[in-house]
Amino acid sequence: MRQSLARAIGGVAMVGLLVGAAACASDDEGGSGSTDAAACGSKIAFFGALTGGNAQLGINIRDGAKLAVDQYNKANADCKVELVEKDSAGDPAQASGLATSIVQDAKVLGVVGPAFSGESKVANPILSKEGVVIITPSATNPALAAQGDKTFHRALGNDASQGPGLALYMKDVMKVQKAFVVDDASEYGKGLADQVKQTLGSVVTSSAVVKEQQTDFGALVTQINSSGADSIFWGGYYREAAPFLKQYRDAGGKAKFVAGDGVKDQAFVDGAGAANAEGAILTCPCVPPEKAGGTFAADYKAATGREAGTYSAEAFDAANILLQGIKAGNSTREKLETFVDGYTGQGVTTSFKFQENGEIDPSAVAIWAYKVQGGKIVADQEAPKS
Amino acid sequence: MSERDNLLEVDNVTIRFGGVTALDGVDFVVKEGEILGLIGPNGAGKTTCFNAVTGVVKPTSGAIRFRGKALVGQQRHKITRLGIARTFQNIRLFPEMTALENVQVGADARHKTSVVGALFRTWRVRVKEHELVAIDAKSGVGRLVQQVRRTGQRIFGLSRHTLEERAAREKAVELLKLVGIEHRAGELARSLAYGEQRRLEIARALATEPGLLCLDEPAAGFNPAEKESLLELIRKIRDTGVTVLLIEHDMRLVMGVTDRIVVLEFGKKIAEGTPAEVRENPAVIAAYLGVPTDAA
Amino acid sequence: MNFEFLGDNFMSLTVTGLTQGAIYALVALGYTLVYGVLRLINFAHSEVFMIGTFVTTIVWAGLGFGVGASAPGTFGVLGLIALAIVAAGAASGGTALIVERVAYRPLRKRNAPSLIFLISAIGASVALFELVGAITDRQPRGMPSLVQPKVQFTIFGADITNLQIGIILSALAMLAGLDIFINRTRLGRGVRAVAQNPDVAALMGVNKDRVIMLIFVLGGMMAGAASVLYDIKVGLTTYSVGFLIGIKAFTAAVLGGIGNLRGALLGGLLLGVVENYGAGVFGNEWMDVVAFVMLVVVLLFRPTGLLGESLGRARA
Amino acid sequence: MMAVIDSARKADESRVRAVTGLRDRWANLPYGWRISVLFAFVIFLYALPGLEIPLIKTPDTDFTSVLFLCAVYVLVAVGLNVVIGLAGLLDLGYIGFYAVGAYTVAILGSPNSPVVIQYPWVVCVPIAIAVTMVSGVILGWPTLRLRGDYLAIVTLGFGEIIRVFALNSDITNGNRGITGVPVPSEGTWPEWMDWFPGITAGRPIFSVSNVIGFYWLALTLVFICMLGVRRLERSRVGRSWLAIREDEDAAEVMGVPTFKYKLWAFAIGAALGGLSGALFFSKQTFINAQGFDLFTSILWVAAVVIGGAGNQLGVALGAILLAYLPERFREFADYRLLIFGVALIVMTIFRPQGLLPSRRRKVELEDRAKEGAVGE
Amino acid sequence: MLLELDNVTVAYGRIEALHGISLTVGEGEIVALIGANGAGKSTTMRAISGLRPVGKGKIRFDGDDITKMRADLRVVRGVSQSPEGRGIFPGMTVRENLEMGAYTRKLRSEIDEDLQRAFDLFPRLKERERQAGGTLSGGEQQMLAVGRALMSRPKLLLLDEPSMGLAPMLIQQIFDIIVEINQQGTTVLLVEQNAQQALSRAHRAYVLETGRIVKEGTGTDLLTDPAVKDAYLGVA
Repeated sequence: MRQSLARAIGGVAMVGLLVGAAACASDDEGGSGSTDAAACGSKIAFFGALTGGNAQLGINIRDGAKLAVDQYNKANADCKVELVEKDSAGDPAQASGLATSIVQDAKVLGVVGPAFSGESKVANPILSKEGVVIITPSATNPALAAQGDKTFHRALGNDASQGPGLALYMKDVMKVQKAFVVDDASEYGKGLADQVKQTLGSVVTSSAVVKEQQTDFGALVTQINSSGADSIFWGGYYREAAPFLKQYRDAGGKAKFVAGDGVKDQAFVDGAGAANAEGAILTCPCVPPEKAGGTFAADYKAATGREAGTYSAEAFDAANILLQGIKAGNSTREKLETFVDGYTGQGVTTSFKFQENGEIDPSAVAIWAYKVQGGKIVADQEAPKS
Repeated sequence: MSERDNLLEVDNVTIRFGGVTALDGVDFVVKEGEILGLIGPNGAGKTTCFNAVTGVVKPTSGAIRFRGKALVGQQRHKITRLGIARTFQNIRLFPEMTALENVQVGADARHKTSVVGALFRTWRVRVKEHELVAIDAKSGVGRLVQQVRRTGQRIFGLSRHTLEERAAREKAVELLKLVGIEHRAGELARSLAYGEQRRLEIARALATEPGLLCLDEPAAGFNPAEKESLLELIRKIRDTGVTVLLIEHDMRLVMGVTDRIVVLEFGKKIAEGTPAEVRENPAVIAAYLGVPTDAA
Repeated sequence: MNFEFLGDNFMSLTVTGLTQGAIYALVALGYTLVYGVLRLINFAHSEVFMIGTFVTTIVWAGLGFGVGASAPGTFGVLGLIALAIVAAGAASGGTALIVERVAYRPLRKRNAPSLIFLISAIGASVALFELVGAITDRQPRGMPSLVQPKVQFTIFGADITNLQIGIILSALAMLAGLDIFINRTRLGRGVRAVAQNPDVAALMGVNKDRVIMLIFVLGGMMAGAASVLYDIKVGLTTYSVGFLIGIKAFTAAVLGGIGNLRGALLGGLLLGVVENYGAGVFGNEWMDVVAFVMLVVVLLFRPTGLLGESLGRARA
Repeated sequence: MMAVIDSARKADESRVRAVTGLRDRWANLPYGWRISVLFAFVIFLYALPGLEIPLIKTPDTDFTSVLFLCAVYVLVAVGLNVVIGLAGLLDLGYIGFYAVGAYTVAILGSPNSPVVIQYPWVVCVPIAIAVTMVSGVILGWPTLRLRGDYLAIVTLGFGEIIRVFALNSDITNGNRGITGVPVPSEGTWPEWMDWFPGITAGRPIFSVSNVIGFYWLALTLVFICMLGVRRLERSRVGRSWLAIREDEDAAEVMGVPTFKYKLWAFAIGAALGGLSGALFFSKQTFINAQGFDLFTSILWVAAVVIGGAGNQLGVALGAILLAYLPERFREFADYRLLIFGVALIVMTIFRPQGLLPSRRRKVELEDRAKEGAVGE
Repeated sequence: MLLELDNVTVAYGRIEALHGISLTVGEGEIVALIGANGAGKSTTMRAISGLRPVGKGKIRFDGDDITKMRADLRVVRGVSQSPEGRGIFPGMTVRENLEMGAYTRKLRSEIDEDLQRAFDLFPRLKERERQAGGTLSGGEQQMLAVGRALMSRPKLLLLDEPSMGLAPMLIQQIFDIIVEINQQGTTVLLVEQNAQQALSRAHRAYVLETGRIVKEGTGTDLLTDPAVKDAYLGVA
């Protein structure tokens, strides 16, 4: 033991060197939190993945929120609000520590996020217990509203509303007779698939589950082909959907392909091949950026140099609601919470009004159907509401 | 000598590897309390014979009995517990353990404490004053800690683990003394000198309290003086009541120490008898010493 | 459980399984070659494969066949595929060689124990896929549909497409080529000699370092070829694509008897097929479970895999 | 390149010598002194959340949460060290045990699990440990007869099977997971603890928003487990493990029931893995299959070896670095793992024995290095 | 001198097995190295062929320092060894094993010639040409090992216990072949525990004891030296 301990000192010396060197680089960043004036220096936080495999969605959201904050700060140069970025990499294990650090900074009044449902389940109770206002622009799992987190709000429809809308689109617009439902066992995918199954009822003839990162769909393709389905609903993400659709079409499958917002990405079309993806229907509870109100689409492009992505507009709206609350002088978490609970107003995506459980008012939920046409995803129409 | 009991019986044992027949119908017995030499040219099958006895290889056919118990098919560690220990021709110590620990592993073969016992140190027994922890710290916290432990042990007794641990250590130290390397007890086995490693292997084997000790070329690489002291050691071991089965090339050593000798060639036994008999056996001279050419 | 489905679609499941298994087998070769000679699990081999999948897309895109491009004529397609196999083979082989030089050779010179090699390999694997992840922004990359599948013939109710035939045949051809190389040529004999007894091989004048480089390059090239077939079949690749394929291929190699070329082939095909049956019977999500359970069962009865271990003993 | 490596290695060696001098001085300190210093160090570890030490604070994440994660990873490493460092068995699917432990507590303790039992935490955890031990035995029984490398792939498969099961089974709620994993106790901080920074009397001890309680619990468990493993290490059991690692055949010939002890190593390693899983997800309060990917499992193995397999303080350091560095250096964000990968290669080349090697390991590697091949 | 060892030490880990060996082998000689098991005979051979790194000292072959040369390059220079325990590649056929011996050579016609020579020397190998090396009997493996070592057309042939595991008749035969090979122009360094045979055939011999050379002389001198007889022939 004694020898080991002395060795420990040696190891620590080496580590210390490393830490020391790197710490110098990060010092100035650490100190910036407390420089702002006390009265106006409120903060809102972004919470979501900026690194890792799901970073793109997180970056879309961060940029939307950032745009809102920047616009606000330009208009209120004397009383700025700071946007704190918490990168969770979409990992629930990292989420709790980040959430705890948010609640410990009393200046942080609200959060735009958490971006994903998994991390929300961990972070929301922590945030909510300390009264931090949560407005998620993207986590669509219905269970989040039922967790009893009183400060939770959702700036868009959940899977329970996307699912039925989507299913109605399949039933009424596409006139589907026999559907095959696939999910990827993820929070999101399974939730959506369950909703679709429920709404479509007997139209769904069979179903299957795929694995995350699966690329080989031999058995599934055989299964769908022998089921005689005329359409496939895919509850999952594009990473699996693209190779599936390619292999399905390669094996001569003709059924129509329908999926939710997890597949709505150009990479899906590229991966499956434009010819294979042609005609696929992708829905999203998100409004097409070009249809978003005001000058949002143009502003976003000007600020980031990119087209607004999925959930950017929702994030912009969520941040704006928080900012309006702060502007109205709600300088504590409790006051801001009361403000958001009672908020009504028009954002770029839709009009906002939150229900008791934090869900957006059903009348404001818009489910949009998109279609793959000529290798591009284009807005098709709003899905029927009932 | 014939009235002694048979300790080990090797009965018509044959072993084949691929196309090579390593042992071919070998039988011999080792009697209680003797030193039996197993000799033969390199590649004659002596080590294979050892491997069969200690369960490292399974005979293709034939039987091996130790104190009347069949060994073929027994698990190796059980064979050790029955009372057969061995050393290896190319030393196989646990190189990253100290000399003392190496011997302790051998001694552990006779102990019972397992995970639960070691973890919770249950099974306490009353002990005598001298078995309690000694107080050697001079002052302060250290002395206090030791006193607390001592009092605890006086009240609650000692666990089987502690007792066995002490027994193992004492036995190990004793055996290291016997083979003459107690001054290297704390060194890792891999940093011991060659001769010390050979001796350590013997000590480790002895720690399992064997009835039969199998030594595979213990004198390989020794100079005459070392061989002489090894000879002494083997005699000493025999005098403690351990039967010895010895593979050795050095004729002087074999002739000097063994009671009887078995000679193997090409996996077959070609002779058996006292050293004097074997030395005179023409088949042995031919096989082991090579066919004298006309020139010689 | 759905055994009826398995019965009804047996042939179809077999063929799709074989197609996937052929890719496993090609990747498994890399594990088996390295293990046969060095007794070491080359954990970074999965990333060697991954590099190949990207190089394929880069080559095609560079020739104007990016995402969405329409395929040229038959000969054009064959030419593109051949070119991709050469390029991906070179890139993967090169990557494997770099991994050998950077992560393994310094350790070999110090005669390090195998656990240390494993850690170095893990490091190389992580570094490679994170590097590619950073370069590609962790976005998947698509590729053109070069081969339009056409049903060539039908056996027992299963449609066999040109794509499936192509993948299985090219994998078999490459395996046969490698088998001949190892068993019939002087260099191949050197590889087997080092695998069976490195010391004696040195006494015969075999340069061990060169043999090791050779097996890394060969394994890498096979993985490169596999990556092209994979790209054609799947149509999408990401930086993290290697991990799962790597584990599967490694499983295949162990299944057949690691260190044994024909074992890799057998293991790969068997794994692909059984996995596919398993997916059919128990559902897609249990596919990996079926694969691993089969591995455990096989190892229980044949502790060194179906065909045994040694690279040298492949023919004995 | 070899020359660069050699010179860097030399520098490292001279540093090690300097430390060795320190080590000797430490060894020569009186017993009482050493006990006191150790005691002070332990106190320091407990006090860490309350000390505002500027350089070591983590920028984005709550520092105490990071400390807690470190403690959990140390626990993982201590268990993995039994399997890899002591018994020499390569287990790449260790995370499977972590998952089994965590899920057992979640399923038995949560009000939201499919099994409506809702045992309190103190009941769940012993059950979880027992269940993981049994799962270790179930995995080990057929596979421990296999040779080293085969064991690696089989354990890898086991880890994956557990994950797939967690993802697709009803009892785990699939990927929706289980919320409301029980916390160790519903108690609140007493008045007399109020002085400690960050603790407010009357607030729950085990709260998601202030994890000091969790950290102290984890730290205590770490110490208990380390002491327990140390007891095993210095007993017949530990000697048997080492002997098996060194030379399995020779060990068996010396009377070591190798299979039994390998199985024990597996079971104990599993139990510790299960305990750490149970602990971590009690703080997390939510569990789903997302946290159990094989990659993490492989990283753990790397951390244990890099820290110094066989030496408890070494593996602890490895685990702490694995948990702490990514949080401390968040500014490298996307390049953290890349740097980690490169660091692994560099480490194996320069310090294959690990940061804090066991004495045994170090000598072995030095000797092996001398045995290298002839020629350049 | 074809081969010259100058004060060579070799260590296994921390244990020194050779404490400074100096010996020479002249062109055209048969030199024997005898000694008890563990005396360091095989270690000396491995040091010469490059399988073990040398600690101190120099090895010169054909005038060049080869102390640090890789083993495979030494084969190219003309050192060939039939290793202890024969070292047959078990998964290769007899013919493949022989061809491995000619690995460093390119000229097919010469190789075929040498194959023929090996089969002439050992007709048994011809009979077993297509059989896997692992299935041969001990004696056949020994023949194969010697035949294979010759396939590289070495200047110096190192034989490590060529008589091990052979029946007396075969031992005679193999030593006859060694002499024949030597007469055809190959220098031979021989390690043997069958001292009688080795000494009677060798031109010169060295006696090794615990890693040191304790005696040297002509074969016949040593054969009649009573001390050698006593210690290494085992006949008191």
